[in-house]
Amino acid sequence: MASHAFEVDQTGTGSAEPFVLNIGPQHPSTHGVFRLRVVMDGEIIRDLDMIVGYLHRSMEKLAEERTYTQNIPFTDRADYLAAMTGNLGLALAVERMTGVESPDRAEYLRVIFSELQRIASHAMANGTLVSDAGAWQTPLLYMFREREKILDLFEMTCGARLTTNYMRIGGVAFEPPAEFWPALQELLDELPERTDEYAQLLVDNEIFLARTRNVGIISAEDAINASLTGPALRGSGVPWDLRKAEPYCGYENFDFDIPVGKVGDVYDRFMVRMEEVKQSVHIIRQAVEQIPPGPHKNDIPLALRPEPGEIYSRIESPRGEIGFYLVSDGTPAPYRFHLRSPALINLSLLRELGEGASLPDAVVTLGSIDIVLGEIDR
Amino acid sequence: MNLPGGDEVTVTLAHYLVVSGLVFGIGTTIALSKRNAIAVLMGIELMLNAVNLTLLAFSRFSSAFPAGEEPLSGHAFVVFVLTVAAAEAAIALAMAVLLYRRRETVDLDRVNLMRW
Amino acid sequence: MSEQPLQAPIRRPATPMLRQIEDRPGLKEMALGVPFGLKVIGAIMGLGALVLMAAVGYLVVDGRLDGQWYDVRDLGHAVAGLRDWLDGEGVDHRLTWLITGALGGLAIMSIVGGWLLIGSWVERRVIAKFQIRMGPNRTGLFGLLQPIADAVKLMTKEIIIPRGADRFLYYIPPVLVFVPAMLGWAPIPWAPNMAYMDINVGVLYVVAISSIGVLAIFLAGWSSNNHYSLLGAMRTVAMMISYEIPISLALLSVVLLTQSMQLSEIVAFQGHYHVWMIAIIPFAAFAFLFASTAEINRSPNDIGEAESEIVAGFYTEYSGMKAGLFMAVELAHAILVGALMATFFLGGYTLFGLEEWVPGYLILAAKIGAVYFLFVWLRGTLPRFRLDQLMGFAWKFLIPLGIIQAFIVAIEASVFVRVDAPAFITLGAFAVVNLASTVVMVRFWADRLGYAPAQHATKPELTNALGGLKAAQRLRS
Amino acid sequence: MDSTGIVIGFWVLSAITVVSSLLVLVARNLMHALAFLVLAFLGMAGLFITLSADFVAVAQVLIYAGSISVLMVFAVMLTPLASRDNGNSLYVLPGVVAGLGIASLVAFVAVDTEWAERTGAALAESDFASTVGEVGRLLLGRYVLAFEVASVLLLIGLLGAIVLVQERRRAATQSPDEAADTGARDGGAL
Repeated sequence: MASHAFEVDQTGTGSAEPFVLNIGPQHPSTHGVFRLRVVMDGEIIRDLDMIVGYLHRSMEKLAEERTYTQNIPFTDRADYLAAMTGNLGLALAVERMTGVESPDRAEYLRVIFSELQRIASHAMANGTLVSDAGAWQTPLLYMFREREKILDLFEMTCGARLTTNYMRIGGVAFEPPAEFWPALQELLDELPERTDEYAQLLVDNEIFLARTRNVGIISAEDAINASLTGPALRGSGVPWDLRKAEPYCGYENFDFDIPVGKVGDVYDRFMVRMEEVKQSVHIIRQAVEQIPPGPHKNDIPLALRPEPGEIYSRIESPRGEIGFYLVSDGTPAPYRFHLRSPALINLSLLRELGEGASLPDAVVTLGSIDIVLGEIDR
Repeated sequence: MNLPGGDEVTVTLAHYLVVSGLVFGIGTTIALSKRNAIAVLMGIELMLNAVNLTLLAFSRFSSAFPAGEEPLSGHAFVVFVLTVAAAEAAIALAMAVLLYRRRETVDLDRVNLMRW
Repeated sequence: MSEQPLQAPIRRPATPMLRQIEDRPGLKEMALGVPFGLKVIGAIMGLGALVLMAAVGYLVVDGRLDGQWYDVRDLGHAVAGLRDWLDGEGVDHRLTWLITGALGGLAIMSIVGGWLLIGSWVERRVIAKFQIRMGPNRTGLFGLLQPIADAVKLMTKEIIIPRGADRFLYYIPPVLVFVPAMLGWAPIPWAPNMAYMDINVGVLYVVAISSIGVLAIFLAGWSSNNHYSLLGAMRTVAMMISYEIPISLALLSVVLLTQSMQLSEIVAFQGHYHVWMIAIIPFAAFAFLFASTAEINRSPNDIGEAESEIVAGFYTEYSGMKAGLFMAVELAHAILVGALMATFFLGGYTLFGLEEWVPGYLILAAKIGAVYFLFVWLRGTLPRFRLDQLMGFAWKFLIPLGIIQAFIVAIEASVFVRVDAPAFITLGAFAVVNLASTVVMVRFWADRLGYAPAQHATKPELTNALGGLKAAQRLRS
Repeated sequence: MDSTGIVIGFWVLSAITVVSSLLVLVARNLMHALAFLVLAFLGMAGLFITLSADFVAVAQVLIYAGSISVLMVFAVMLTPLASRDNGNSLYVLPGVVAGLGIASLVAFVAVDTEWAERTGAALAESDFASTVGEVGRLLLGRYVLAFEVASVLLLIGLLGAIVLVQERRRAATQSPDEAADTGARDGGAL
């Protein structure tokens, strides 16, 4: 006879073996190779363990063997959905460490590309969130339409769509080709319309509201205590954005607002991302208008040798504060290379959010936190 | 239906009654000999089914109904039996669940106290 | 502005992918590229079809077609003719009965089987249109051979039986799950004389048959020895037995009004009064449709196999063609529900007198297609409910309101029998009363349950000020 | 009407019913026993059809195969692994004796008695006639009191099942929806 090695503790009396569900490492809604070990009581999660590390590639150790410029491709592969901001974070950190300047045009190009990357990443995050809510990928594919166009722009400029490796210490790698500008203009013209369309389709949808409102609520206090950053923090109502707090690449020259949520639920995080897309479009428009002519890159020595010392430099990635802690011992390679991963720190709150929630709610909450496993495991 | 020999083969009341008796007997055995409360319930349901079969068989075959008596009364009785069976199953299964919750067993041999 | 020339925008597609898309021939080019011979053949076939239609139309007007075996509007006549002919030839009528019965069964099986052959292609193509992509288009013409390729792939896959699975029970469900999907077709009338098994308790039969599917799903989930399967099975079973009640209540309204549990009678009622049940009892129609999507595990109620939560639900552990059967039965169920919806609420094979001209089964097929399209539309549009929301919707909303609706319809039915007024007046009055009562009771009940529709989407606040917790509190107040 | 179909149907269906009832008895796994029980119920519904009781047959499928078995499935799931065997109790021998005795007694009486039976044409008259209307008239006419009592019984059964399985201890931690669900599931299949 078949022996069943499990027991359903539907009664909750605790006498039977716990009903353990292994969500992941291969599961449609873990957004990568991420594993949740969940103890269920019927549909309710009683205990939740997060197990990460399946995608660990020892990036930080490998970085110690390479020069600073050679390390830029690693940042592509860390947050593979926002390679541009990853590149920029490292480039800025090294620039601040060595005092290398980048030309004005490069700064504007950096702003344009990192905002494009933000739009692409938010499209992915919100699309997968709605997919997690069960919308059978339709919103995901609609949002991918815009993401594809942005990736086309990336491909025109630097030849790669995902792992761009575009930002350089002292500038950017390439000047965008001639056809880039009209294509960008076209995209900017249609993006606000499109975001309104999604808002109409999803925000006025009762099922979507029922699934996301008052689900996975993070209070402002909890968000700050757990050092959340990015849309997860702003969804909880805390107006904090490094682009305003510590402006880099000339963000202080642009006029834009910080969207903040009211309740801190999944819906607010979704809406904050939606609104940030609009703000990014606004920023890109200003940047395109103001962009000065000139070189896109300063010449820097092949092997940069920063003075011995350390630096922590941070910028606002689509997922939050991505920070680089570099220690130099005067050699061309960093002595220590550490990446503060916003997704990992945002994820740390999931356990508290998940316990007591039902399984579908936990899945949607995980989707709203927007993790990228490449960045978490590094 | 005719067999090759020429004898006519039909099913009569007796056929149905025998089947009903067999199922009722099996149901009785299950109800009496099983340890598990749910299995006992299965036996009882089988017995009820056998009774239903008897009622329907009489309703169809019997010519003993006096004038004015509807032969389809058997069908109405079966409907009542079905109703009672449904209610009984719900209550009995709820009790089985409760029994497990209180005693951590549905083994009827081990439930020998006359109170909860 | 940049130094780059913006005056003459360059339209050249910049990336290889875009160039490929640009170079693809359009439909117009493809149509122009058809060889001359094919065009001639097509024209001849079109003309022939026109002539044939004219001839059939002449026969219909003439009344010469009524009741003849070659009456294509109602294949029931052909079967009756065959039976008469066989009896005339002196064939044992038991054999005749067997032959005609087998023919009907074959017909139903070929409908379902044929649908399984193209259904997944249709569904994928339609949903691809919703999702602005192409769908399967590489296997054969327009990707039509895709379902066959899928089936071959599934059949050649290794069959994995999980360790600890209950082998005896593990093998039954993929077969058992098809039983209701096939048997459910039996009482559906395709034309006045064209129902395979026009039993007089047809409505009850449909409900009873559908309840067998619950067991198949439960056994599948239980025997796989997998927690996802078990969770999916528990969800599905809980939902299916809950949603059987709204279905029964909705059908009760139909039965009360048409005074028959025979499906052909229900259709005949709608055909006779030239009215669809959905117009008279809209709430029942909605309840039936919604509960059916729950019953057959279709979006937005597909929580039994919610892929973002419990992978594939009750058939997570099935591989190869066994999983294929579970996926296929979804398609079969979808058109079965379409047929039931069409029969009960959309007038079945009738279409306001058009059934005199067009074969009834084609009308029914069109209606099934319409309902099926609605299903695909829902699937392509809506997110999924949560289990507690769905159960709450059934128990707190559909069932109480369904009971009230059935009560109102019962009064109306007794009025309908007793009052000797023209039917269009009484039925029209019923339609108005039911619509009004539906609106009133839905609003009232929603108010009582404390439900308020989200009229305005709350937008995030835009701020320019920075800050931490204090700023957050300031913003919140 | 020819009785061939009925004769064949009777023998096949009664074989299915009796054999699967026996398998319920001997199956060692409770879930297997349940599967066989459903088969026995379905066979019984088939036997009802051969008795031209269409309404009752469909009701049998609906209530027994569709609802009561699902209730049992839930009961099996809600109780622990250890109780999922179909073992025999101390009373197996008395049970077998009683079962055999009842079966043989009924069989003897059934075969031995001269029943006042309708045969031939009188029987064929009622072949596959619709019974729905007549049964309905009986239920709401002659047996209306019993019918009402049965409906009250069902209601009480529903409430009783909910009350029995309701958990008082965890009521505070459970959301109201959830509490309604657990109750609804057990009573709902009626």
